[in-house]
Amino acid sequence: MKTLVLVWVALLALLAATAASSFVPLGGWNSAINLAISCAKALLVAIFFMHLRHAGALLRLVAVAALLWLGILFGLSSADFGARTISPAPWSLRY
Amino acid sequence: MLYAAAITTFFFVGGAAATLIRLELATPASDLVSAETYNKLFTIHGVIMVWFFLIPSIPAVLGNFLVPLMVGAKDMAFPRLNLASWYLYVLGGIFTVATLLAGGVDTGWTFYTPYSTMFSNGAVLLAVCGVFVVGFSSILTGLNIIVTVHRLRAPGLTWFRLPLFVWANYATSLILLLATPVLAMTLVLVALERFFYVGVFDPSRGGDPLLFQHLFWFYSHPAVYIMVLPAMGVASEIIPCFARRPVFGYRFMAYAILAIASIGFLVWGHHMFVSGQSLYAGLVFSLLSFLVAIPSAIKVFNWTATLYKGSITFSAPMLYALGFVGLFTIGGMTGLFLASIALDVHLTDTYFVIAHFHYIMVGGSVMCYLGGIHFWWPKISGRMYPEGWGRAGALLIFFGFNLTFFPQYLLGWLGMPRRYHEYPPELQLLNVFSSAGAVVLALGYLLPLGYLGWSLFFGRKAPDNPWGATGLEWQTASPPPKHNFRDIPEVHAGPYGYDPAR
Amino acid sequence: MATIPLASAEAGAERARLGMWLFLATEAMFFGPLFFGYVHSRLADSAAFASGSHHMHFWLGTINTAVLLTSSFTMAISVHGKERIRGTLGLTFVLGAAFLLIKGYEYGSEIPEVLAAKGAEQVFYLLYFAMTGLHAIHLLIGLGLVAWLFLSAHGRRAGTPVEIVGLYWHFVDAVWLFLYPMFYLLERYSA
Amino acid sequence: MNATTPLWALPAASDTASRVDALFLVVLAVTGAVTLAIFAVMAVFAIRYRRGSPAQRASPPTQSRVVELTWTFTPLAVFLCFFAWAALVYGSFYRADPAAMTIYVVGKQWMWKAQHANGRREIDELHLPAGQPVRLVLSSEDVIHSFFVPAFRIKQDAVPGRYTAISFTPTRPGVYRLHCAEYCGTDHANMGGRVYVMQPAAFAQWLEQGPSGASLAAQGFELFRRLGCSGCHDARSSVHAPELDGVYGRTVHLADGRTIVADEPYLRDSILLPKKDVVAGFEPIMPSFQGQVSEADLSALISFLKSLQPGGPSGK
Repeated sequence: MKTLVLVWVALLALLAATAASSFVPLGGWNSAINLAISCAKALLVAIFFMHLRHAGALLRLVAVAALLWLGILFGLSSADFGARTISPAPWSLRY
Repeated sequence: MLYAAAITTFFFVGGAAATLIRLELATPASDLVSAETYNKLFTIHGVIMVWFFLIPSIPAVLGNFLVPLMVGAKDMAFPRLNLASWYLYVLGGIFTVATLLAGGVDTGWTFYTPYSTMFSNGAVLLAVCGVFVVGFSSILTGLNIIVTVHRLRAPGLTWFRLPLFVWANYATSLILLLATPVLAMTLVLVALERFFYVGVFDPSRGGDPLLFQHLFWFYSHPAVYIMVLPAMGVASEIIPCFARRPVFGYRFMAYAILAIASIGFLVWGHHMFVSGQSLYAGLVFSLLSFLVAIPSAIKVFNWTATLYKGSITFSAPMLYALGFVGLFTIGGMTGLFLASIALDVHLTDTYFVIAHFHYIMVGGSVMCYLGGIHFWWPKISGRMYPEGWGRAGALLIFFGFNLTFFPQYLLGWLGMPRRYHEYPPELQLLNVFSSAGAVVLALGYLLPLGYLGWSLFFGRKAPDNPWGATGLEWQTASPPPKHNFRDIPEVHAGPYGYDPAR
Repeated sequence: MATIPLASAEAGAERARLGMWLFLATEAMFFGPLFFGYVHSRLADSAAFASGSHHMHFWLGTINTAVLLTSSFTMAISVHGKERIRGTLGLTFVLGAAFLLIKGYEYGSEIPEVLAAKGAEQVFYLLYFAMTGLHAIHLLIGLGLVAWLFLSAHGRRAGTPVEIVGLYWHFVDAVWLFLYPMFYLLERYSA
Repeated sequence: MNATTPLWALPAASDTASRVDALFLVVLAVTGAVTLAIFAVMAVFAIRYRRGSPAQRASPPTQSRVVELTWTFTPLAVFLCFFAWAALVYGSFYRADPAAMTIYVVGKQWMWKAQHANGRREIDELHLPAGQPVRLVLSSEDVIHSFFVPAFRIKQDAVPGRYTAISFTPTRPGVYRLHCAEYCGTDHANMGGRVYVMQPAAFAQWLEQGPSGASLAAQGFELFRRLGCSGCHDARSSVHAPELDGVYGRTVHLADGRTIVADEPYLRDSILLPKKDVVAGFEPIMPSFQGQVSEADLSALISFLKSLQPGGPSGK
């Protein structure tokens, strides 16, 4: 019970952190911080609220597998988008 | 049983569309049907055969029945979920029939954007709804099978004592679970784009039509393994039984199944070698595609080795299974041509690809579905099918299949593109062979429908274990009682305890 | 056939737990393409996304996140508690409903802006509606489940059904934790 | 020279074709041999170990680590060779010769439109000189199409909104089939034509015939004058019409109070449906050009308008 309260307080603190940090101009780092804080919050929820801390290996495996497969989807697709070269358009070659 | 009836119906609807396609292609000109009708025919053929037949066939019909029997359980882990999954299948089917009534859809089963989102006039939304709903039916089936295998195994039945059919269905279910949701959401995006113009696939708003292809093939390539892995499982049950000896390299076979299921997720980009995907992504996907061929090769070698020193009877199920190994070998070998990225540039979107995937899906999945139906028919129905008719049917289908699809390899290499209702006149001879084969094949498929239906009422009563097989499913009555077993069996040894010397 | 009631109840709970986690894995994959589409479209025109984000109600979004986190907290207490969990279940329901009401108010005030938007900014809005809308549908299902727990006998005593619904509730909450910065917090400093 | 080379002969008419064919034959030989070997072994086992045959069956092997590892790693080695070779050939499709001749090809339901560097256009036909490296730059006006010439063994999708490219050198004069290989709608099967590979001298002669223009934008400028647009939209004109310098991308205030960004769809609408979005402060006097300008003219006009950026070179 005490753990749950602590986790709840931590979650609200992280929320405040992510909201506040978005007012500081950091360029690309804003998104990185937001993403990292979201991951931290989701982890707190999964580990404590969803009892992954006490769950067996199988349930942990399921949770990790879903993330891993999402990673495959994002990773290999991004490999294409990241490595594309686009031929110049004819009208970009000025006459 | 409910599944079997519904799926058979869709198989024959899809088959009728295929027959019409082949009849149209008997001549180079467009004469039997118009271009638009032709496009709708191959779309409905693809949609029905992929989502309403091939994907649910073995897992839903045989898997739901056999997996609990084979693990020694009273039922699936969630019986009510199983029924829900059947209702979803029927609901998806209703959408698909509604699509037909609304005039059909002409996007191809791949629903490529921007054609499907902005240009097609067909009932895209209805078709997409059908596939979306049936997708959830597969997800629930997969979930049920996984929980059953994990939680309901009989005492003593360790992982490496499971029959390969269970392994195959387990791996298939993993793919169903991890891939199908991606398809579902991708189709939602297509529908949203079509009606609200979201713009995720629209280049003028920062989207990309190729994004759709990535998302689509992330599901649809693993879907090929959804279709063929259960077929491999069926073959791995039938061959040891009729060769009267244990399967060769059981552990390797199980590992190969898991390897195919997981590497299969990493190769989807090989459908996109000429799509404008980046060169480097193409090369990565080509390499990974070769890797997934290796476990498949291992399985073919091991099935062949299982015949060595056996005592082989050529009953109908065995004929189907051996036919499967042969056709799968040809289909797999031609897959290497397509994985070879430079060859794929010439061969992709031609009849070579059509022939390749029909060798895998029809030569693989359908042969094994029929083989499995014959093998477990006594258990399912409590009746024996007529053996002579069974063998004749298997041979006829094998012959008709090769006549239909082998010429298509040649057509593809010569450069006949797919989804053409008209083609250069010099290619007519090969097309005539193919169309003639399709007629034979259609007759071949009607044959089992006839005699299996007959045997349901007039067939000889089946004993509990007509093949002298060793699986747990043969240790209970035919058909099994309400809770499968009177007493939950205990397992003390691995599967396939056959002895060829006896 | 001898049955041991306690053991079989525990076996049923194990089955349900595994089933729910597998289902949540499919849910994660289900949301996947939307997230990827968002990333792709945002990289194509991040300025339009930032300007779209400036039209979001920052305070309502932030308060809503806090509301949802608190509902997860009360849900976790319900799962954890042994008896008399009806209070926390009810609180969870009220917080979930509050979230949806606030969200509904936001939707109402944003529709004119969507109609006026053009190009990539409109993509931002439509993705916002698609993703938060899908989330809201999930939450609505969650509310239904919580209401069912509250009204049925399960509300009296913590058990497997409460735990399973809890898993679902927390998952829906976790999805929102990502949606919130993606739509509300883009380049807030320049707003 | 006018008869199309029949497909059953599958001519090899480019450098890429001979490279692909060599790879194909080797892969065919290896996979064919292995397939036949598997079938032969299966047949021998099936006959020898049929039920009731006198063959010796004692202690059939159930596993052998050595055998299984052998038939895991041998295919792996062979596959890696296939992969490397195929990757090398594939790379050559996308490595353009610096001296390559660039041709722009646009797919459209259901035709192929090509434009040569000197402005010569052709539809459903493509003339190429033998021995000259060629680079095709492809795009699409509507859905995804795929440019497929079996005799060259090349295929490349044309994707709307972006450009893709493929390079090759035609080697053998003749007439070859051109197809669309990516399903694109009702008349997909009829979207195709002929590729004429000509002797360089004959090609040079062909290229000089017919209309030519410096570029799409310059052609747009021609159209702009010919259709009479400049009569009203010129700064010196007495007619009260909007000035078009830098119009592209500008935020336009409309007569009904809306504002709109002058993007391509807006410019297109302004030419075809001028009454739809009238700019504030102007009378709706512009005539519609619906039916007078083709898609190609439209894209030329729009690219001319896009070139009228402040500071940028203009067509005037």
